[in-house]
Amino acid sequence: MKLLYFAWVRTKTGTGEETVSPPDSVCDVADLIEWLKLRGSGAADAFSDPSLIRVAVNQDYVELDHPVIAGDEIAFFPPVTGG
Amino acid sequence: MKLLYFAWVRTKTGTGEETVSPPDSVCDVADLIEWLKLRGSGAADAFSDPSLIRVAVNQDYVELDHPVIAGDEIAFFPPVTGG
Amino acid sequence: MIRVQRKDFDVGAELKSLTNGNHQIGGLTSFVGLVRDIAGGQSVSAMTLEHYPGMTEKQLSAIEEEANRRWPLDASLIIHRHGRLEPGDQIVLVACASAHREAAFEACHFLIDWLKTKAPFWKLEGTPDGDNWVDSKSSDDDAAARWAKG
Amino acid sequence: MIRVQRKDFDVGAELKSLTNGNHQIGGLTSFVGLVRDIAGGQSVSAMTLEHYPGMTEKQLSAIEEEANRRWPLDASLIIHRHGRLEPGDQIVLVACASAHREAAFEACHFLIDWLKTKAPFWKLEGTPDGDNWVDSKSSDDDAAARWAKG
Repeated sequence: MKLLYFAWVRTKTGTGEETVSPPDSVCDVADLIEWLKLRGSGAADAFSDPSLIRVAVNQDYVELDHPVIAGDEIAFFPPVTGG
Repeated sequence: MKLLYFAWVRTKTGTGEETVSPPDSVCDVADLIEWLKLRGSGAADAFSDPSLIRVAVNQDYVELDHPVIAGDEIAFFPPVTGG
Repeated sequence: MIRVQRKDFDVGAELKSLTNGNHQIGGLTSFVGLVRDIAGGQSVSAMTLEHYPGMTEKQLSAIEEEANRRWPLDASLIIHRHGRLEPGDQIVLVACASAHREAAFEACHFLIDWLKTKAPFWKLEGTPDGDNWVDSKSSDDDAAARWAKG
Repeated sequence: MIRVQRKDFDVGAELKSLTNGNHQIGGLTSFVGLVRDIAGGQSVSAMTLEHYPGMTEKQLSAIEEEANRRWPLDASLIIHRHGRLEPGDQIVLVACASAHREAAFEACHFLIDWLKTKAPFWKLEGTPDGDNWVDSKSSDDDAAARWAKG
């Protein structure tokens, strides 16, 4: 699956985009975040307070219990501040 | 005093502007309207339903009990429809 | 600023000069009123706007001052045309600029609602059945009443 | 119509092309968002707008469709810029045209309120203390919540 990071989530993870293949035990967004936090200090920092993170799967907003599957485009970012 | 008429009040009275000198018994706008109605059929038609008429004295909206004196500019017109 | 004029106006140029150089402005809301080719089910070929010179300017200035008392505006503008107009022609431009968008939106909405019930303009519509003076709308009174202070 | 672009836009030309030739339109409401030179008491020298290409267009289209479902609009437009901007620069243009002014006002207000909480843009402000990511505002959430359907 393809992961995208924006704004300060991007600066904390240190990358804007990566492709990952998590184990089968990663079923939803919450699982994915926990798995990412174990992979490195940048992600652990970025996701330290999940309430600050918004998630989109395939460019639609989702909640933490949304399922994730191979081939998904999953984006993590702070609350938006456009307009 | 100077009288101004606009929109269909103007077309019914047949004039846009006139100068009048009503008797001393004409003290307020209501008196003035009654006096005007006696002067001619155009005014009688224009003022036949006073609820349809708006009045400004010296370019400010007023009610029918507003006093009128010599030198005033008094305008009669339908409810406005600008914008 | 208020202007009452016969000639057309350039919305882009007016808005640009309203905000130009003022970097405290975060939001600019504007409204343009246009002549429709249909009204009350009847086709309209032209519209003639009559007004009360002198009182118009006085009322528009009073409306604009009231908006500036109620909201923290950096700039405001009312341009209202009079004379003969055709469908598609611009009638009125109202614009308000402020640091924040809520003030700009509310003040602009207030200005057009109040203008509709306070500014001494009257519309004569040309239709296939002849010329008709447009009646005032109770919906306009209701819209203006929302802004009355309790 | 929605557009996401780096380059500036000409408000006058955009509004003109939105209403041009449609004589059913009686009112056109627009909002322009501009970069302020001060935010939260700090001076701002520049603002960089990051966005999520693809999702931005998808969300803006969804917001515009929702406005057209809720109000009888003849035309609507959202233009949002990204990239580096300076104080006084235009960020966003939202415009709605309708037969009547209430629909144009409400739809335009709805669009900017929803855009602020739904469109994936993030602002990086350049200040004397360095670059700061702008925090979302609870007032924006409150503004968007007004339009939630009960």
